[in-house]
Amino acid sequence: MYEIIAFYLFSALTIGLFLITVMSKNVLYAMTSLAAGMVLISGFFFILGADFLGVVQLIVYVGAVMALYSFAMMFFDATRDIKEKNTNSALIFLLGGLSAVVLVLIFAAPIHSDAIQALYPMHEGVGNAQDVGIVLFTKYLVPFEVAAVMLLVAMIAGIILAGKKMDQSLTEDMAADDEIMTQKDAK
Amino acid sequence: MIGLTHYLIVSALIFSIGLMGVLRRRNLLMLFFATEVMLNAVNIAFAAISHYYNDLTGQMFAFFIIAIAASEVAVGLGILIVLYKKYGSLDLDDLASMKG
Amino acid sequence: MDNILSVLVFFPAIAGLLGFVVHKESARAYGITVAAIEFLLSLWLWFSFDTANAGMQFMEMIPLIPDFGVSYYLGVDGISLFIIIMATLMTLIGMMSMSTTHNIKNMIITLLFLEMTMVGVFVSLDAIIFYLFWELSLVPMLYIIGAWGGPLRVYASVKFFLYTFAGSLIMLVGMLFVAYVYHNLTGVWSFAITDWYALVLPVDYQLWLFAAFFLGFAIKVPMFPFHTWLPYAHGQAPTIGSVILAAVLLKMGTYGFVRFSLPMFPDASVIAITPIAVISIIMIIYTAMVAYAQKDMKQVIAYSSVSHMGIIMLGIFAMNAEGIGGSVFQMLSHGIVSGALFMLVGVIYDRRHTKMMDEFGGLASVMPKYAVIFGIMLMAAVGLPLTIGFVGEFLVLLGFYQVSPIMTILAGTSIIIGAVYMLTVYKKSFFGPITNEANRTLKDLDAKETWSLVPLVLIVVWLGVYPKPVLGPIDNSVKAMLTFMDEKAITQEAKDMIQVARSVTKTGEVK
Amino acid sequence: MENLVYIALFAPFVSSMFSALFGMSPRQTFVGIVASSLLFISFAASAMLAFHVYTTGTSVHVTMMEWISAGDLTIPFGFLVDQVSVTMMTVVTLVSTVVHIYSIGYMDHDKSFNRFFSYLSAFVFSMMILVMSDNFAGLFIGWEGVGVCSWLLIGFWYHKEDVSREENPSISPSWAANEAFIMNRIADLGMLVGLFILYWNVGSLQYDVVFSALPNLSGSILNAAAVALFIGAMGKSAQFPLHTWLTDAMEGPTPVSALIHAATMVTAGVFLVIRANPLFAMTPEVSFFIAALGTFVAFFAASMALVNRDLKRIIAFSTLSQLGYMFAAAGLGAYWIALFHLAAHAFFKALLFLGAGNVMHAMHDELDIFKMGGLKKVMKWTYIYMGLASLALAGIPFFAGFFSKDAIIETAFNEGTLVLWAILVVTAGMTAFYSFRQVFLTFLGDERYKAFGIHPHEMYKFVLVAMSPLAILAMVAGFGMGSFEHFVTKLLPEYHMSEHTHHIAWILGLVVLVFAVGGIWLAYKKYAKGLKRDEKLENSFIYKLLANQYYIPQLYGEFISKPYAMLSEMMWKNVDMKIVDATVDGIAKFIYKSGDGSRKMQTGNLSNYLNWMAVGGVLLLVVAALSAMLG
Amino acid sequence: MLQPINISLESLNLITLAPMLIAIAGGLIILVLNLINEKLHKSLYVMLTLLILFIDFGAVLGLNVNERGFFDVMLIDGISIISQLMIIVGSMIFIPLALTSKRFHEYSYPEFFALFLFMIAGFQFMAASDNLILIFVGIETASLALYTLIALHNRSNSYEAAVKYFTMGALAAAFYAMGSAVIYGLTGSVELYKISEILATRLNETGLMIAIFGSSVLLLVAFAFKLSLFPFHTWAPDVYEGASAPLAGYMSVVPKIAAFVVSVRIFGMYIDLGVEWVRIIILVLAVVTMTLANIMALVQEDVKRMLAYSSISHAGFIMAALALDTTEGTTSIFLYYALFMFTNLGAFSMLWISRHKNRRFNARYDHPYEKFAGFIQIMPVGAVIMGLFMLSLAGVPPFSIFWGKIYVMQAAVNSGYIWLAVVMGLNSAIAAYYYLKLIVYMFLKDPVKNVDTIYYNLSKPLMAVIGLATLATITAIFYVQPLISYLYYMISASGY
Repeated sequence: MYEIIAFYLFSALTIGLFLITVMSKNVLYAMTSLAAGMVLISGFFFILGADFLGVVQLIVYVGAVMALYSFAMMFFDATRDIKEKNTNSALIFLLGGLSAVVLVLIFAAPIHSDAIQALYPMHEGVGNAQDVGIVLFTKYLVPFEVAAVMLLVAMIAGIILAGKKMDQSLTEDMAADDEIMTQKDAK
Repeated sequence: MIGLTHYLIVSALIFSIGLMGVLRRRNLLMLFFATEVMLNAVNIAFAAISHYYNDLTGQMFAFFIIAIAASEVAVGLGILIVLYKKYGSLDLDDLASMKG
Repeated sequence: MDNILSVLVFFPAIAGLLGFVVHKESARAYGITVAAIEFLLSLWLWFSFDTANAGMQFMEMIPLIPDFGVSYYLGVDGISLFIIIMATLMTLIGMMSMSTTHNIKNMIITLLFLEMTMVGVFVSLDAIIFYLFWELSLVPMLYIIGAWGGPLRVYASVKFFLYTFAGSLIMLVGMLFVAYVYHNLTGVWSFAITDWYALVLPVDYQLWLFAAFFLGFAIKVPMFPFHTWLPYAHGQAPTIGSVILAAVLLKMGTYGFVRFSLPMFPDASVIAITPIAVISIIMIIYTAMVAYAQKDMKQVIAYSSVSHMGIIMLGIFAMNAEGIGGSVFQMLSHGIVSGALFMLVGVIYDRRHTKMMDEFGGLASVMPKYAVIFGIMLMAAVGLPLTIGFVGEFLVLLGFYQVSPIMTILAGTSIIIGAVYMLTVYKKSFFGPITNEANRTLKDLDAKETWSLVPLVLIVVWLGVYPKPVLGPIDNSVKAMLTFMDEKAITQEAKDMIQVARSVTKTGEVK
Repeated sequence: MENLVYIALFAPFVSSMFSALFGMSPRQTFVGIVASSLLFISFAASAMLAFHVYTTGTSVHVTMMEWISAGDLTIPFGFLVDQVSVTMMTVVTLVSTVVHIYSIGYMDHDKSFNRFFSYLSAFVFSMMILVMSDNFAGLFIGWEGVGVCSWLLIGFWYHKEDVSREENPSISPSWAANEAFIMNRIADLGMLVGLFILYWNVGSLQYDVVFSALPNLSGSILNAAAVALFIGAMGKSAQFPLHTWLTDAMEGPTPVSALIHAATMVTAGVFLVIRANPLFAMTPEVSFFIAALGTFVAFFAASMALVNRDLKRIIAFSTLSQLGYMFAAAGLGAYWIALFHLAAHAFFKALLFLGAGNVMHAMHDELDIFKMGGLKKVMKWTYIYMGLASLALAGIPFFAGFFSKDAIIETAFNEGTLVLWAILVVTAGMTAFYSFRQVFLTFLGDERYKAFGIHPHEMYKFVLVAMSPLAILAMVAGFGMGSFEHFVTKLLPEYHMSEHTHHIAWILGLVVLVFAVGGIWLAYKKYAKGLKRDEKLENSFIYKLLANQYYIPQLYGEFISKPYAMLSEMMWKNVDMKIVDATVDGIAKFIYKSGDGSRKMQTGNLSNYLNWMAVGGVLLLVVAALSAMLG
Repeated sequence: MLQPINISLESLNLITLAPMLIAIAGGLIILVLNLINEKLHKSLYVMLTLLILFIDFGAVLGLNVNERGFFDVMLIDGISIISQLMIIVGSMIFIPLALTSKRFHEYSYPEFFALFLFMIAGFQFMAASDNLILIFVGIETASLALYTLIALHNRSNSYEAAVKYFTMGALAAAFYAMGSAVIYGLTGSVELYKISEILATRLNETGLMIAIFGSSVLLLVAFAFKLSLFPFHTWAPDVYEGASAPLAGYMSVVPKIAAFVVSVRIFGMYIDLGVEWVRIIILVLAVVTMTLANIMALVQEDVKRMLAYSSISHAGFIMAALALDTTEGTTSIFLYYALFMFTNLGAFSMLWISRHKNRRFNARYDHPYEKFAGFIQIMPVGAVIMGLFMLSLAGVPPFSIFWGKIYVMQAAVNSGYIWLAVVMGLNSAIAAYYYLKLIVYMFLKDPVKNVDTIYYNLSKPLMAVIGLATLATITAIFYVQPLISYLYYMISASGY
């Protein structure tokens, strides 16, 4: 019973909050509602017994990602209302609506089958974190490590893109060329 | 009793909301928000399916999606920063020097 | 020398590569020497050719992509032998007569590469290698037209390239399908034409494939209504380009029909007789009329080429040795005659920098030698007996008469309307008083021009009087092909047609 | 004998080549002399062959080499000297020799003297091939060869300008040359078709094979072949409706007119009918048509000659008319009579033309007989020659024309075709009238030329001497009729008048004679005393109709040449450029334009791109859903 | 309680990971080197990268066919080996292009090379797995690195390009995730071999088709984006234009190879299962893509942009081969890319050597056609080589791409799709126009201005690369046979 209430509550709230995220003209509202929505999504995860996922969701999304966005927002000075000219909102709503309808139709299909055996079943009496840990560090160790590389890539990318060295572009700098040319001539 | 379908439908709706946001947004930062919404929608679906199959793979997927979303934010914001330094704006409509 | 064909194909190409080193002052002499050697090689091919053997000779086969059935497979028979010789001859003569001075080295190198592709097309017995040379021949031609042509040269060259290219791609699909069918039947991939000949295809397959090959060849020929690239190409091309284009490149299309369409799709070919004959007749009459309306001397000859190619097409689909043999002979004849005519137009263009007939008049008075040679070529073009032009045209019409008398009569109007436009050109340019003062001081043919044109005149007369050395091998190979087609045809109609077309009712003997 | 055949055939060729060597150099008299001698050698060889054939009664058949051989077709260069061809050979070489010699004088002042001989000899060579060939293809070589030579010779003075038809009915030599060539080509197509029919039904083009196979062929094939071959003959012999070129061909130098357009080439059509007599004998309907057409042309051409003022054109019309006679004879089955008339006509017509040439030479190329008159004083010999020839032409007894023409008219009576007979008789009268109208206007009466400041003079002596053989033959050839009949009927079918005709032959002859003499008398009355122009007559419709050749050239111009030119122009500018080419370019443009159109989707705006992506994705999803739900 | 897990090291088959590990290690080495000494010249990094790629190449060559490793996450089958080899070869051609005679911004970062190697590792993971999770992570690793590499060119166009690519990539990632979710819902698995087994049993369940179609469409959107199929191609021209020329050439080949491998695995699975619908949709997309990109390429004023559209068109061409789902079809994909790689990279390199820092000919474009007017007079050899590349791209025999083209067309014919072969033929004909346009400019027109600076950027390494590409383009006829037999063997061995 509590699951039903929680589900509907969370559903309504997330949908509402994400709608705000998408429709609001104010970046701050949008971001706040996004953060709130993500918190509520972690609620879904808890309902579904994916405790570890819920925690990760909270830490990564609500913590790290939101913090990043906040810094970015400050950098971009985006606290004022954003002016967006939407030329054809009819198309957008039509597309959104159609995609919703079709996706709902897809998911309304009898996707679930009892015949399917879980490959990596959850174990009774074992905590979710423990279960996840075992699968993550056996079966999914490689993706996990690749994800590490991916994060490294993201880090390097973030650092060099935001770095000072990007301010002066060699690509467009004719002087840099002249310099090299003179060096060559000197030789 | 809440069935799998319910979760999936919620996921579908949120996904569509995200899609609408992607289509609607002209501010790149806000546009990124919308992509986050879409990925979160997928996460709900994975967690739900995982739950109903009693299988951990879905949670793994969701876990990696979170990681990917985070890295995307990092790179995306990095690009936005250089872009903002150059253009002084995050409006997509200012960003059409290449076309045709 | 068993690999003489390879030598023939690659000698000009290698010479072309080495030509980059030759100083530009000497490029012309280099080109002529190479072309002369190539021509002698082709003559050697003729002398070592066994005229009694109707099949393929000097065959060479090196598997290139065995998994895909592509091999370097060359051979020559009576049908291709003389076209090769003509190609080398016209390249030589064209180079000799060439008056281009701008960027001469590039021109020579381009011509040598072009020569490789031309010879390659006619000696290939592998469809892919054939296609390779076929497409490759477009590139040097594109450059020749585009770099040395008239004001619309870029348009003309691109049109030429794209049009032909588009058609041949459809043909390529056809080839791939034949290979597929061959693979299905034998389990082996092969693009060798000789292998393909053995394929007996159902009639509907034949029809579709015939259509695919038709597109490729018809655009090249060029058949109505695919001919409009030709006047532009000729109109804009430099003299040498027109000469080679008319003499050799157009022959690739008709040669393709003889080499591919007829023996591979005998039933479809028989079904196609009427439509193709109708198109050919339209080509003959319609383009002759268009030629008559032209103001530009070169355009007249360009359109007349189309008209003559109509005769050749008609002969190919006569389905008898007279018609096909005549057609092949007419290819040679048209090659030499139209090549010479283009050279002649080039001569006057070099002097006056115009090709418009209004500008001329009375040239016969100031340039008698030129007028004589032009006259001889003109008479050959209109098919005067004892010139090369008559033999082919006569045999074609004779051959096709057995297929359809009415259509032959319609096609035969070519001898009338051909004379109409040709004589009109001659009258407008050569006869009458000298109306334009600029023409009064024109020089007659110089030594270079004379030496390049006189051999052609001699050939025109020689093969008109005594075509046997050429016609004999052609006839042999064509007869062999017809016998083969007859055996291969699956529908009774086709068999009957091939039989009927060949049979002379010897009423004199038995009845 | 073989050597004689080759000498007869190739002497003119050698002559042509020899002259061609000097073709571009200035006038060299020796070129003319060498050419004439070679022609004479050819004549001598022909005469010896004729003697041989006459004495032995056998024909000489040589095969030089194979020409075309493809499929089942084999065409050799074979030459056959039999009674018919040897007659032609002799006539041709004889007239040619005379004309060659004549030309040395006539072309005296022409800068293209050498070239002229080259062409002329080449013509003789072609003509020899035509008559000597032993197969239809060889005949066709000569057939086309004479066509080309005729083209070259008509257009010999190519440098003349085109003028309006009112000023000169032939427009210009080059125009006339082209007209001749093209008209002949039209007929040649017919001839080719004839060859094709014979080949595909017989398997050979050799005369002997073809003729021996004819009885096995069906009537329709025979008719078709006969019609097709006759179409060929119509072109070369300028029969209606392909006749206009002949009068225009008078633009050529006069020796050419004499040789080609009177004596030899134009009779090739008659020769063909005679040569192919087994075929025509088996197709009576076609033969009758030939006879009827011949009769019609005889009358038709004579009618135009009545009013013409141009010296050469009058003779040309008379040639047309006489060709009509020949066809009438051949069509009625009297092949040997046709051949005889052909030979006789060759002599007197050549003479007539050469005489006309003398006049032209004297009159500085003036051709209008209204501007002449009284030339008898200065040009006695020419007057005599032309008078003789005209008498022969008019069929005055004991001249050559009398025998041959009378025989033809008799034949028409004998065959019971009285209408033809009547027309031919009337035509004979007209012939006499116009011939003498011309002679009288030229040589008698007041000296109108003086008004134009012309000082005529007689032709060179050697020329006049050279013409004498023709004059003699024009007078006496008729007496050889009996032996000629005997000679050629070894090959050609004999033709005998019926008893009845034979019986009243003298009456028939008298009727013709009355008409002929009547014609001459009328001409004398009207013109011998000088020119009295009759304005009323000249303005009458009939006169104008005749003077304008029934408006047929104009008709051809308006209804064939002009529409063809217009249609060609339209085909080029409207069909080829605006439809065919425009379609191709249109496709290219369409593709290019659609590229321009579709590049608009590439707005550069990320939002649009995302829209495209979403549209694509959602559309695919919808399609997926629909196709899954619908089946 | 959970049991402790015992896993033998042998069963992990760690060797399957070796190639990627080499690339990643290489990236790390470069980062460390940079830490130790900041002033190292880029040539060092270029050569180091090249060496690492060599080792990587050797490691891939040493793999056995049809092995799985690391809990079946890694899949080393024929196509994974050949695609990895091609990815590495493509990268090896690309990396010396950094050694231009002029300095460009991205190469001043040692991180550029590290990111490059990480990206290659990402591609290799994509190619060497049939686990949707690993594929996803691989895609993202590679993509994120690629976005950065584009942006590092450091001018406004490259930022714009990066943003466009990134944003659309994020959307595509969402679609991919959603598609995977649906598949996971259908089968309870994210491993393709498992998915295929379970789907086969569920195909006939009522009402399920919509989900199967839906999953395929969602995944298709993601890969259509990667492969730049209509209407998901819109990023490609802009990104190619914004990126530096070598990177654009690289992007038109290597990431697509990786994406094709995954597509072959995923969509091949659908088609093998008998879901004809997927085949039809792919064919339609492929045909529309090649046609539309072709006609848009016709009207371009810039050579680079033209080449971008042409690359899209070529991708459409290959996508059609994918839809055939025959061994020949799959072979033709790799054959085509193997041949296309050299020619296309060669063509982009030719643009690279003529790249000016400022736009001398046109305010908007770096490489407008006018720039190449009269190229033959300025740089004859260069013009001839560029001409060869264009002819090859147009499919003129005997140059390399012709063999790819006929193989693709033959595959289409063999599967009974003759209409497809005809469409391909017609498209090649249309395409010839814009390639010819460049040839026309180079050979048939006179130079516009400033002739001396056209090969501004040329250096020996670039010459070597171009020479190699030229050689590969011309001599294709001789190596096509071994290539085909190798590819065919590998592909049929892995069951595609």
